[in-house]
Amino acid sequence: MGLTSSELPFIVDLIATLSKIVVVFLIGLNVPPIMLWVERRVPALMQRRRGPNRVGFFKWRLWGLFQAVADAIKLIFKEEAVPAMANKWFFHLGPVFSVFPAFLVLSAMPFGEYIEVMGYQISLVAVQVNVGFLFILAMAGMAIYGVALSGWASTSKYTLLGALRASAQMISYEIPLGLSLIPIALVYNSLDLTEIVKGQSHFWQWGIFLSPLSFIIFLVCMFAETNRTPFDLAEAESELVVGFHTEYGSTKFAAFFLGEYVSMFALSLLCSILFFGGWHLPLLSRENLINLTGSVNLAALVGVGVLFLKAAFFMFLYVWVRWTVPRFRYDQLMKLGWKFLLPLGLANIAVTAGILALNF
Amino acid sequence: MLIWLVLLFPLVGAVWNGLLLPRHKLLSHSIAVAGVGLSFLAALPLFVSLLGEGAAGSVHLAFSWIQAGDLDIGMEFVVDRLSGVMLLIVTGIGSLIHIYAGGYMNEEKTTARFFSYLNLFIFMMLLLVLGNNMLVMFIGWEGVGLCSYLLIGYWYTHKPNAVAGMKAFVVNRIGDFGFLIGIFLTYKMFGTLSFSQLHEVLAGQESLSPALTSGLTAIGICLFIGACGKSAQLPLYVWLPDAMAGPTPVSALIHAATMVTAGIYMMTRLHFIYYLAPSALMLVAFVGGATALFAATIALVQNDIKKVLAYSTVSQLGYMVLACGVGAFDAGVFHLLTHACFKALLFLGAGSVIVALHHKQDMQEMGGLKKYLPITHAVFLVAVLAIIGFPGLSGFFSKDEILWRAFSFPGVGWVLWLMGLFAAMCTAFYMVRLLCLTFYGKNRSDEHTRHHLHETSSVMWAPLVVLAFLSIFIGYLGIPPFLAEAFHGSNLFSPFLSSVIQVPPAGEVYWSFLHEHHSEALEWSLMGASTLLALGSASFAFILYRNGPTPFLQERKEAFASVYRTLYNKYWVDELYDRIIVRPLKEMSEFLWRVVDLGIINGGLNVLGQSLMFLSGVTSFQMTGSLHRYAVVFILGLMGLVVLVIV
Amino acid sequence: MSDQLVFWGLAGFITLSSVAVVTVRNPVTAAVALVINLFLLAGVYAFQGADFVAAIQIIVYTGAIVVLFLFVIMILNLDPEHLRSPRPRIWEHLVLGVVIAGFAYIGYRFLDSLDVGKVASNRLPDNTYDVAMILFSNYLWPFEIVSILILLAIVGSVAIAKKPK
Amino acid sequence: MPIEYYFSLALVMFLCGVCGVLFRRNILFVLMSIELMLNAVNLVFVSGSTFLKNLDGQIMVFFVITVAACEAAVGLAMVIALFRRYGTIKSEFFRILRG
Repeated sequence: MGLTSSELPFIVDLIATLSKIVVVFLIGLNVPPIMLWVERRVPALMQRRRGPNRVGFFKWRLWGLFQAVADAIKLIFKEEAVPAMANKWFFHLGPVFSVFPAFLVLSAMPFGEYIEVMGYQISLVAVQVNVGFLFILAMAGMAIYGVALSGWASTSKYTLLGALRASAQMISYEIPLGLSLIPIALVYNSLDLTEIVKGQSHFWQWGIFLSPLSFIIFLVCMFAETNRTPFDLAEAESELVVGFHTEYGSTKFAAFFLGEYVSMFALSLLCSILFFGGWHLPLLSRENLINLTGSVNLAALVGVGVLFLKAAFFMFLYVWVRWTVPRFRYDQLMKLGWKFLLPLGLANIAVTAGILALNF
Repeated sequence: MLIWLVLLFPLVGAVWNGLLLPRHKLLSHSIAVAGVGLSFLAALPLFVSLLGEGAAGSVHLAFSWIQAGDLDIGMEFVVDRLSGVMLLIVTGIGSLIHIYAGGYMNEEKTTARFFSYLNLFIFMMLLLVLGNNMLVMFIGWEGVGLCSYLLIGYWYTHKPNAVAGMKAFVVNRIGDFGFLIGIFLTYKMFGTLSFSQLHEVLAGQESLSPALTSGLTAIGICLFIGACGKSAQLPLYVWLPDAMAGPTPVSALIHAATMVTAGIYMMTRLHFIYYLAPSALMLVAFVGGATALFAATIALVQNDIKKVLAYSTVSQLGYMVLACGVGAFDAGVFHLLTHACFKALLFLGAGSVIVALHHKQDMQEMGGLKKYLPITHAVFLVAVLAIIGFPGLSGFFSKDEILWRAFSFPGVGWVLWLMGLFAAMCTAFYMVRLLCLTFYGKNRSDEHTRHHLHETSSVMWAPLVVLAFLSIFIGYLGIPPFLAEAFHGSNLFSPFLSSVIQVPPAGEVYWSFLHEHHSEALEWSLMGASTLLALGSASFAFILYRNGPTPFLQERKEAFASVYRTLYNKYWVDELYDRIIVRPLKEMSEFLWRVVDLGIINGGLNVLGQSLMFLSGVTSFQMTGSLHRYAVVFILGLMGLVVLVIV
Repeated sequence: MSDQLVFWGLAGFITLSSVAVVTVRNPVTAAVALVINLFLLAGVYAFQGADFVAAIQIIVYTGAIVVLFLFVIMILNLDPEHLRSPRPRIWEHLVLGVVIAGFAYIGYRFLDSLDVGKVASNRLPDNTYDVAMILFSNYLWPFEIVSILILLAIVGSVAIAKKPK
Repeated sequence: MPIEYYFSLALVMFLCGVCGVLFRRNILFVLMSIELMLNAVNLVFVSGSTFLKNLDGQIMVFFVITVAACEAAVGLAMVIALFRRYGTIKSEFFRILRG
């Protein structure tokens, strides 16, 4: 999509892009293990119990951090079972469809402005897209196919119902999600995520202050888009076993896991980027930071750290909410999406556009 | 700018009430009152701006409406002194009646439809009044006709009401036909329909060719036929008495104060045509005089309170038409103004009586209501005195001016004057009869009704009081000049309109008598004579009917049985029309329907259709109904066409 | 060189998936082929510099329309009997041949008649802003009318697909 | 890239769509083929727009996409209604056009 021809020499561009892709891929791959651990330790903390803390080398148990490794190993080496009635092609294709949009979303995320390597300015976004968050919306929409196909291909009532629920839910919440982003584009006058973050250099210019309603809508949609509690009807254990991926095990299950956590992470990143100033520190401007650290690269690194910290907070929020808020009923879910968030989003756009038009 | 607001408010009210149909009566009432009231408030500054010395009218173009060849008709509106006066009458009296109507219609379940019609009527009437060309006026003309139809038949579940509505519509259609012909003739002769352009053309003529005169006469007569329909003149007056089937505020607003004056307004607006067509105007004068007299005699014996007022309205409209006929357009408009006030008051007063008596309208069952309805009685008395021409009240001035102007018309003037005078005597008689039968004597209604008798709510009597004040004082705008001199005042009304109503140069010779001076003694004596005769006739009626229907009256009725029956049955005009027009038409239609339509046209079409069915049956074998077959044929055909084109 | 590579890659897969859409037996396969086709088409748009159209193409087509197809397919859950096509008849082969030949001929004549020559079409510069400007000025009325059309379609499809009482 | 390439690609897509409409018996396939044809047209629009440096073509694509969305929504609703009513969506079953 619209790869802007940078001024870099071809070979430098190629190397830079390839390495950025590898880095992004690695970051994505590392999210689920960490989250696995978090998903176990945090509820344990909340419920005042210990949680997994046995796995480790010798005496180093590191609060059960190795449990994640153990889980990963288990998932990978488990035996694979394909249901006899399943549609083989799509059964195998389903996990692919659910992983690949998540990584595509991640690939368009800017992690910082640029770093300087050997005199070349290399931007910290793997794929530079002009229409930044439209691309993200588009890719988020693609995620439906993973759910729908795998649910259908498993040829089971539970999976089919789960798939239908999940995809209906994702379609429904994609709309308010998109609507909540439009005021941001209006306010910062760009569709490019890097530009949007640049517009938030000052603390009071963060999206949360300029468009608080957008943030609320976005937050709700964030949970719904990733099928997380309180909107996890698609995998309601008590009703549908675990929904669309009931029949999956082993690596394919891991792939769904990966897809879910990567898209959670991507949305958390997006939320930090759009509403919380991205890589900007609250009261320290980028210029000051560069002066303070004395190097662009160091400042960028700090920025990436800040961004990850913010994203980490939202990841934590996911877990936090999961253990505090009960699940919605399906009709409540739809009502919330269509009858509340959608009009609210439209009103938000109208008000924002009106204020901007009045040159406020 | 204000003129758009004047037009906008009633339209908004009509649309609001008509489309959203608010359930709540108070809401729909408030919307309607606001619609016309705001319009009135917007009209006031418009009118004030016209008060200045020599203030000229202005024309406002909303948009170009019809453009075809040379024809260019704009949706344009004129604000001058004439339309300004009408504007105030329509919106002012309209507001009062709207307020009143809220009380009158209080027993209905919902009133949104009613008020929507009323507001629509106001809007249409404003179009009529403000239109600067015949076509815009015609929209308003037809629009008020439509609203009139809708409102007469407002209680359409009752069949006579629906029939009365249809009658009004159909009779008006005849008049409208004349109006349309007049419009066509005008366009044919002058190539324009705009009043201001017509005025320019005609005022620019030094003398008239015979062709132009005869053309103007034809136009004048055609337009007058239209006026006859709308303003209920002989022979098209028959719809107005029946129109009393509608709710009383409607009768007051549409069938007394505003719509029926459209004909007079139209003739006044086109005075420059009529001034140049004296023979047409002569016809107008005689029709007016005859109507005034004719309707007044019928009113003498009617028993339905609204019928009496209806015939009275026809008679008073006759006066106005008479005034127009003798070239006294300003007097006609002045009488229009005063009549609007006191006739609206009469109708609304009658409405209060009807409400108090639970929708009984027969005067034989009334009587003695003075005790129960003191306010209504007081204002009603004012209105009666005004209409019979009691010295000092508004009717006195306007009626006297018309009579005087009729008398001063050279030649046949005295005949017209006599007609008017006799009509005035009849008016005095029947109005006092009405007053006595309703308010004096003993109460003749049944026990149950009498028990519930009480004064109406303030929403109803407050507008009456305002109207009563107007009925008393509005006449002083047009004091006759000789009286004015005596009292050190001046006639305000005629000079005010004289900037609009002027005799075109080509007619100066014929109409020179308008500027003649007559001896004041003659004026004094004529005024005295007519006043004395009217008051005499009124006292006579008072003596006769003071105690309600007495045996003595019954004897007199039998003594003059043939006269009484003729008058009571309204000269059998309705029966006559039925015999010579309606029934032949019905039989003709029957023939057309059964023989021509069913037999010839339908039969022919059936034969045609059946033969087509047969033919298509022959050729439809390849229609398999398969979508794909069709698509294949379609694509192949398309490709064939494209190949044909590009090869 | 890289342009050629991208174009031929996209074009090849687009052609393949188009053929797949109309030839496969299973509607889900067809829908997935359609998704791939439309996705790649968006790639072609982006390749030509129409970024915004490309994004909209993915959001609307793959994100909504084809999902709708999938939904319907899943809801109907057609039995295999339904999916079997009857053996094509001779006239169908004939028509197919004629249609392909006709299209080839028309296409050839059309492309031949293009007098633009073999000018390389450049990629457009970033044009989202300009597209928006045109859309909301010159094409405002069509835009509004189309929005009403969409509203009607929503109401209509709900009314049609609703379970009869 | 020469514009002919794009047009040829569009032609191939359109041809596939036409064949789908003509020869598939399942209404769902017919609808998908129609989408294919519409997209072929879109491709022509976008290519022409790029080639002529005139953005009107892209605007037309918006409208085509919108109309396609409407068409798909109503068409699929009809498919559901037909299936519910007749238990089949084979197009040769429906011969009401025959009158």
